[in-house]
Amino acid sequence: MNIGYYPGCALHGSSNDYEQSLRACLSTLDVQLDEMKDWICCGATAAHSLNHKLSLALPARNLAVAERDGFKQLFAPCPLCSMQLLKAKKAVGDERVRKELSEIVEADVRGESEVLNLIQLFEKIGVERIKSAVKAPLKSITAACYYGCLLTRPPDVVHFDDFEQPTSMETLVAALGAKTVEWNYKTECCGAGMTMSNEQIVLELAHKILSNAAEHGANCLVVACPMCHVNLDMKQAAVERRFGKKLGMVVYYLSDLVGLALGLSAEQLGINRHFVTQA
Amino acid sequence: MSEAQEFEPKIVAYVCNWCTYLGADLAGTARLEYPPNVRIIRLPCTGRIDFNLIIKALEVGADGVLVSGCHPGDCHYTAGNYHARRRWILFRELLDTLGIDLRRIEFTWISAAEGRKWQQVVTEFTEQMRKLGPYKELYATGAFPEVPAPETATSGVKSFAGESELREVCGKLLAEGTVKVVIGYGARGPVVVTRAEDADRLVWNNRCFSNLTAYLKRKEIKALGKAAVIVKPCDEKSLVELEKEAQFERKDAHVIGIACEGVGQPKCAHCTARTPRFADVTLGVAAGPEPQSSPSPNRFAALMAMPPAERMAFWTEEFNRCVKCYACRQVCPMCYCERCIVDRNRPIEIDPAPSTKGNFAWHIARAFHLAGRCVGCGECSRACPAGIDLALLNISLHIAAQKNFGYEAGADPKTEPLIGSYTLQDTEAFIL
Amino acid sequence: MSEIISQSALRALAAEWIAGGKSVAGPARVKPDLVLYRMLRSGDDLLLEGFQRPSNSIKDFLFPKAEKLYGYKIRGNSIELIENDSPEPAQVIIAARPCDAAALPILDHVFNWDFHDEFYNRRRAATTVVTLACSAYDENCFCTSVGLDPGSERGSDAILFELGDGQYEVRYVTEKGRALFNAKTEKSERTGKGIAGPEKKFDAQAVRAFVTTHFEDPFWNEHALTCIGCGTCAFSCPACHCFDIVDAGPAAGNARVKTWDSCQFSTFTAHASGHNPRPAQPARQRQRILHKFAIYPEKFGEILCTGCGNCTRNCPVGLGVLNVATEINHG
Amino acid sequence: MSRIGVFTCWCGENIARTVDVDEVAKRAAELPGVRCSLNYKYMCADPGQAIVREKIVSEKLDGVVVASCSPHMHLKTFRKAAQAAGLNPYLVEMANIREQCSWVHHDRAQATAKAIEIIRLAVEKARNDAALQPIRVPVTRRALVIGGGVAGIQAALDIADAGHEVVMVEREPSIGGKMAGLSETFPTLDCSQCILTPRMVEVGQHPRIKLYSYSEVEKVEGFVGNFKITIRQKARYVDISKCTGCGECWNICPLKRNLSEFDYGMGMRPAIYIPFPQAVPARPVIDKSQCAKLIRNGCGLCEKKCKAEAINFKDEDRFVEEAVGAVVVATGYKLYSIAKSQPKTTLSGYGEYGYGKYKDVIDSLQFERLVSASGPTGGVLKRPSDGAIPKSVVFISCVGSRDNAKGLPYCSKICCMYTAKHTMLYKHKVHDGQAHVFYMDIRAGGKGYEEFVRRAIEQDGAQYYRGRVSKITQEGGRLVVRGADTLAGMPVTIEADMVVLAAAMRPADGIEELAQKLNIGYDEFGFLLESHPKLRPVETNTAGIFIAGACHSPKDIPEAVAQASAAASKVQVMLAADELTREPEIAAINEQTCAACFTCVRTCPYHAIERAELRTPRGAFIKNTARVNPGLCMGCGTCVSVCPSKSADLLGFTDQQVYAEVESLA
Repeated sequence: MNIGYYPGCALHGSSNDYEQSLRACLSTLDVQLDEMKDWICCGATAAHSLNHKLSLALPARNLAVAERDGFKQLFAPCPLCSMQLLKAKKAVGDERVRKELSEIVEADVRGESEVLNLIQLFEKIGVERIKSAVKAPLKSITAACYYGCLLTRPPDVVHFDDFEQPTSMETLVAALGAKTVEWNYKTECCGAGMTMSNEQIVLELAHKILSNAAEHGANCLVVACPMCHVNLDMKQAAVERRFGKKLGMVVYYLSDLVGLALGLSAEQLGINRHFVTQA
Repeated sequence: MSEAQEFEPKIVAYVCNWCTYLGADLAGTARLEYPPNVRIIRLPCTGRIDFNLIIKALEVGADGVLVSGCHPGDCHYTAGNYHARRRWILFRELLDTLGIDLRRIEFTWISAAEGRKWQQVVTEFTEQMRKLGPYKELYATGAFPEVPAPETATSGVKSFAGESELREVCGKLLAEGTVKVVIGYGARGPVVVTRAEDADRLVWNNRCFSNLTAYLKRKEIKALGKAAVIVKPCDEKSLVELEKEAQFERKDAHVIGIACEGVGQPKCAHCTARTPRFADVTLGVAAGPEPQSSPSPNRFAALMAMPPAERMAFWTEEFNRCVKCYACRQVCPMCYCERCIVDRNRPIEIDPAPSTKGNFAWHIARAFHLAGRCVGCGECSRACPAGIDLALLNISLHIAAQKNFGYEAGADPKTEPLIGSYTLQDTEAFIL
Repeated sequence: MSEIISQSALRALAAEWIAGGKSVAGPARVKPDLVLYRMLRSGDDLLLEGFQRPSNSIKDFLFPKAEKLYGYKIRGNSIELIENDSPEPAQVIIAARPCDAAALPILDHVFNWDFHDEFYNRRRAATTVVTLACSAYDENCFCTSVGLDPGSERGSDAILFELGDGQYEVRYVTEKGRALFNAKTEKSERTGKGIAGPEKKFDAQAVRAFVTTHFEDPFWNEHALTCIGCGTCAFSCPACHCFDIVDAGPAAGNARVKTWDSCQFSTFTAHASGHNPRPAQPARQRQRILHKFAIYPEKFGEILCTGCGNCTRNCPVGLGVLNVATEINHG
Repeated sequence: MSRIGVFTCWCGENIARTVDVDEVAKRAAELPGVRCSLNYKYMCADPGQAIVREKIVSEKLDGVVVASCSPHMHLKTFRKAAQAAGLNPYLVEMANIREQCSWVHHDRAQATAKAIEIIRLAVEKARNDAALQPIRVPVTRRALVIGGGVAGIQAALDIADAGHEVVMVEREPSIGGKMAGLSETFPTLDCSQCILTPRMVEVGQHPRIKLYSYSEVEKVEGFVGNFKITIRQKARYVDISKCTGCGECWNICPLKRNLSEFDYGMGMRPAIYIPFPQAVPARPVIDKSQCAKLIRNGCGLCEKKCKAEAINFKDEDRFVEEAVGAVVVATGYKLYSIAKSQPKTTLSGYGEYGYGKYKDVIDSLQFERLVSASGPTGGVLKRPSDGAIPKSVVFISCVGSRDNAKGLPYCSKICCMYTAKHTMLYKHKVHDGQAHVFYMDIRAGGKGYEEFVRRAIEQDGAQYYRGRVSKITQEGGRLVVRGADTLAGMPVTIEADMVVLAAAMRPADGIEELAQKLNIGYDEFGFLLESHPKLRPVETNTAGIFIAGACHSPKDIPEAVAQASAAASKVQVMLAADELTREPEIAAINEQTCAACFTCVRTCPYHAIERAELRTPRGAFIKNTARVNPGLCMGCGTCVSVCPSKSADLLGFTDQQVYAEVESLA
């Protein structure tokens, strides 16, 4: 099956490893990503701190373009993008707002296409189908599934899993033959954009997340968000220097684990491009 | 003084004892003056306010009628006002169909704390009645507005498929003794067959008009033992409502449903049930596909397009022809009361004489008693020797039940009957 | 020599009567398939063409469905009676059917055999009946089975015979009839003649013999069970004359009103105790036939039925005298 | 009714100022049926009433109309006066010519004319009045108390002490309810079981209290004064008449590792057990889901050991019927569960606090057990995970209460008080321990309550933070509680050994089903509906059924006991006479003409009309009919207006009367 694909700024840029992993893993599940043409930035968390209407108009235009090009479903691998698209979709439910946004983006926005995050995409492919396609069960993996702050929030916009204690990633990872742990920081913030403006906060938050996972017996982390991957993988060395302790926690994308279980190699999935590649 | 100044409207107010009556008392203790035209009649609850009281008020010359009680949720008896509200919604639609001036009948919720609201409602209502003047249009005659008459497609006798099969089935039923009597159609009209060899008196053709379920209520027929009754798909719906009202139990009768090719009555033009759904035995072959929706006949639309005064003139003319032969009551399966409301004499709620008022009150009572119960078999209109278009009244309430409560008589055996139940969301746009 | 009148002249004459203050009643097409006798609004309102027997009878205008006997007012603890002595306007019934007119002598007998009903007599005196002989009949007509025919003059003051080309011969039966037309007719040689009428459907004497000897016969349960007990047959019958007296209550001006009653109603014979000598329809149907073909003839020497067929024509369930009587003969 | 007396009142000058009372009296005399008509300055005063009584006798009146104020004011007064003079009280009507005439119409002519018309209506109504006798309903002078908590106990004792038999039904093996599990109670800190157990014993030994423990109400039939209650005695597998409560069985029972419900899972109990030492009745129960004999026919040691041969493994649920005249519902409360899914509701638990995943995050009742002397830890506060003595405990208020997101917007009223108590108990047991409390507002409105909370803070050093807790996580074996201190304006993180959640109070499980059996109302949270919050707080809309304690709304022990005594006094009023008299203005159905369509049965808000059969004196069936139960009918009259055959009528407001009124306007 093929599915509309909204990469967002990260997937072509700093988190291209995530895109490589996605393309490799999904193609083995014969899912083709048709990238939207003429997509623009989704506004992420920065937009609504500047101007609320801007934070709606940007994703609204993406929705209008997707509708124009006939994309019934839009896969947005980055939770910031999927949240923004869902926020716009909800906003156009109010006729007055819909008219206003349509004028701004000079296109009729109806907000009918379905927006999917990575876990939802795997669920649409079918957890059972993936499970049966597993060639190399991940016996050595004991993963701490990390959702980050935006995959499940705000609950009345994203309507995905339980926003306090989500379990959908655990179900999928377990289906790959790996073990998962019960830990506390599944939905705590990793510092997101602060990685540029105030690195100290990111180091502190990342430290809490990584050590809590280790403390509960995990030997790696699984994420479904490019931003979290940056703060937990790229900054892990700085965290180790700052807090003077060895972590060596490999941070996989969820598509990495699925790919590995389907028999792909680390190189094909781009795992070798991560900063922390083994314990 | 011009005629309008001298005219002092007479207003009757039926109020509930626990809320609106106390609200009126409160207006008194607060010395809130209002015009003296209203005459208050105290009843324990709005649930007790019978629709015929509103008609009786108009009959005795009231120019305006006020009906008021506790807000939904406040009822001293928990649900009296909910029941009243549902009936007011339906009754108002019937009054509108009759051309009664709805501006002269006001429904309101006034609590024991709303003395000011009582003063305001009475003052404004009196003012409005003064502006409207005396209710001259009530039972006015002289104008003869036209409403297209119902068309019946009477043609020669044409037998339908399943006639011979019907005789065979009934003969066997009687011979085996599964049933003691078969209520069916004969050459000249309904027949009651008790012997197997008489089964060939039964016919099935385009003249089988009667709704035979009306015979199930008769003591002398019940006395004959278990009956088989032959029903057209439209008549069959009556059994659904009769079962809901504990008049008929499925096990007491053997229902023989026959697919119908139309008997030329006005209802057949927009028939929605060609094949029976609840029968024990189904015979015959329906002609043509089961039509989907049942568009209300254009003559109802024509009637409602007329201004109220003209509708009133039309109905006064129609009802003036009524001779109170009660054929409309006797053919109706839903009219099974041993003693009818018109036979009651302490009090005489409905004038028994076929006078204008007596006829109006009778037909309002008959139509409203069928709200949510009439399945539209059309027998009342056909049986009426004075040719009154009674079906129009039933159609009005049929549409009202559907529009307001999504209820269709005879459609679903499991749903609660329309009258006697209520929901908290019953719409009440017109209640102040 | 005979006297004839054209249809247009007849309508003009009716209009003249209406203008003259007389209340003129006649057959009118109320709805596409409904003809009733009613107070005519104009000459054109009068239906003359074709044959469709009105489903009511001219009894409406002599023995009305609701007649205020008197009113009363309550003064303190006493009651004041208000007589109903409003004068009866002169009344003309035009183009009545012979089977309607033939019933008037029956009503005359009933309302005058021991108690003289002054209301009825006043109205009867003020009424002139002009009958239109039938030029056709339908499957429910059976006047010939009760000793009448489409041209019968019985009970009418004048009778019109259709001559076919929109002309009618007028024959006067009483002086009142003659005075009514006061030379509005033309002399002519042409005379109309009533048609033969339907062949006899049943033998009235045999029916009388049956009902007087088969009181408990299962026939009644067999054939009259489907009667639904409404008043259509009695109220559309020109001869039926049973009535009830009811109080109409304050809303209708405290009037005591005489209204039609039907032997088919359960309230007709219901006793205060709750007992009802005729509890179900078979007994009531039997009573109707018995009264018409045995009891009334025994008392007044004539059958209480003029064969108009209205009872069968209007009966929602296909009973009525015609069907029951033929069933008795062939049963 | 042709001898009616019309008595027009001046009401000082409230009426006389705008209504010409002489003209009114004169015109009233001319009305049909009126025998005498006069006016007087103060009809409701004694002289006025004396005139009415005198006229009734002298004029042999058979109907009275008093034209004065609203019937809501003095109808009862004039009906009593008429009764004193030998006239049936229900032949008295009132014409409201004050509130609805003289006070609202100031034009003298108009007011006078209207007054006359109002009187005409009242006279028409009076002319058609019928003499009615109050309905006498026999009363079974016994009461049922559902629930054996402190409220049920108080109500039962009050009623029994008043001389009436009481049937008490308690769902658990022993009475005592939630209070039996508490340690000390605020604000006096007296030991809960010390003040409760004597009352429990009193119930156990009271000659007029029949206790059905480990039983539930299965079915409720009948009506006020004549309830028939079917009670399900759940299979106990122990014959309590033989058992002496010696304890041999529960000591010998090998299966000791079952979570004790009484201790809310904080302690263990054997398969055959009594919930707590002071249980009343002190008779054990076998839990059939845990007993080896009942599951796979093994063991059976208790049966061998029992000298009284009281063990009976073939025991089954038994049904018993009890006739009672009144019912007091005192089924108490349960705590809001912080687990992920709440039983049978849409409420969602607290994911932020781990959905009950962390062993040391417990609710307030579990804490009560841990600090209770008769508790599983003998009063020594040991935390559930490793039994260590917690040096730092965080108490979180309003868990579930006052929280729309969690579905319970109401305040549970007692948590602030018992949380303060908990900090005191903790201080007394762990002197070097530190209690932290997160609260939104402190609600301490009772007698001595505010002082109690001040003491907890000032003397026992409890650390109060005004703010909510956002998340609890487990890090390094300790619970990290992240909250806010809004007064200091900064976030607070506390590392605690144990967290106690003051969970919201909800009605006990199964309250909806019980309410439906009793045909009483309950609100969206399941709390039972009182008839009127201020005027009738312990009655329900169904005559003869009363409510007390937390099943009505969250409340503390003093209020529950007070409400229980109130309910008991209402019951005593009802049971004072062997007959209950009720207003006779109720519905009546003419069973000859009733068409048995039963629309009225569906319509009656009080289920007061039932399907019945009309039979001859010798019992032969005549016809079906609807029949009014005079005990239940409240006289709303809704059945009268839905009855197609006009067979239903409402005494006091019959069709005859109402139509006479409206027709008098003709």
